[in-house]
Amino acid sequence: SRKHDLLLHLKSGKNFLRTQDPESACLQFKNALELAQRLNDPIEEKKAARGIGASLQRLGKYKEAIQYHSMVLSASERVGEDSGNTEAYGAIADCYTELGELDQAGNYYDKYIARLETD
Amino acid sequence: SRKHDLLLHLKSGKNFLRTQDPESACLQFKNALELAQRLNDPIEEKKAARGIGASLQRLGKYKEAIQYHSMVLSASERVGEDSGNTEAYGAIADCYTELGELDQAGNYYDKYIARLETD
Amino acid sequence: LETVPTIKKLRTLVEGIRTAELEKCFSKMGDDIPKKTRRAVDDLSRGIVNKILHGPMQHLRCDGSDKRTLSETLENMHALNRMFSLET
Amino acid sequence: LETVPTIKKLRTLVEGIRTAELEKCFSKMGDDIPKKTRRAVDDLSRGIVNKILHGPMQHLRCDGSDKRTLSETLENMHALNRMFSLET
Repeated sequence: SRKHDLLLHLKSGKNFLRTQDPESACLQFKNALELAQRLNDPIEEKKAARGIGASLQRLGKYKEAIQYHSMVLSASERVGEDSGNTEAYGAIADCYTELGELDQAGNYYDKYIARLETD
Repeated sequence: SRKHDLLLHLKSGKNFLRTQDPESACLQFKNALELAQRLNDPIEEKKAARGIGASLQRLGKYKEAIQYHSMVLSASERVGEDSGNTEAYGAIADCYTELGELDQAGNYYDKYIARLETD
Repeated sequence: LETVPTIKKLRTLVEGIRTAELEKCFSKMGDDIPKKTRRAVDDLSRGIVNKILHGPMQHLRCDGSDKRTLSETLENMHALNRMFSLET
Repeated sequence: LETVPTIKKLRTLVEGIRTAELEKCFSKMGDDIPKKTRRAVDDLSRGIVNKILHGPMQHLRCDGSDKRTLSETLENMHALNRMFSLET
């Protein structure tokens, strides 16, 4: 099934990240994202978007990474379920730090920090 | 079986600790300790001794607590298996801190800290 | 703003510890880990790490409006840099 | 030696976080948790906490033989007291 394929792409994306192959990881996560969007599955969509963001960060593509991490936030808003947001705020802030945009980084770290005590 | 009874005493000791009843906890752990020693089971003996130590600490009996936490260390030495030692060093140091014997506390914290990076 | 890179470095360091321990845990638990278990364990690791980081992270941010807070924030940063060997 | 009580307070605080998160995790995992799983999860929580604490704890201890180290150790202590609200 498509859902099964989706989960396989996510899993193999994670494995590629673990074995330091962010380019292959990114491809797998992009496949997963496409399937998740077609299946209208926001939970898996967030995981795919986060995976793409993480892969792009490893590749030094911080601006693109921010866009994908932001997809997690917008998916959360859309469905009213905020899992993954803490991680997304932190990752976006990390990217802005790398880009030298420390003001923006600070803003996102503040959102990240505000969520650290919640579950 | 005795082993079964032993595990029940340990479990109920933990529950009493969790519900802030260290006196009942201490009794249960003491029963467990006796059985563990009779069964010659050093792993469970350590758990029982640690439980008694923790209960006594809650009761403010720090000198006695040190004796039981030290039983963990001697059981480890006896069987050549050092699980629980990090926790025991830390707990003994905590007790010495409460007793105002900061030199001794420092010595045990040093042993505790030296083990924090191992598994 | 000087403290922003420290936040990033501390996050990276602690995330490395978290994922390393998580992998060790999953490998001990064998192959057939129920999804619910995997999720609960992942949440556990995040919960511990986030709750420990909350205080230090908060004390690396300040609005910079009064002087005492700024100098304290910088002291916190220097202490964290030392304690976690964050300067590379 | 002035830093010894800080070590105890920090240990206590972090142990409280660890056990609270651990109980949440076990309650999510249901009743029949295999012993191996329980053990692995407990090890995970200790592993994370101990590895995070290692640096700060080490920097709260010094032999006191040279002055710079002592003053740095005290600064570390003050920063930890602030960041984890350890003064009661």
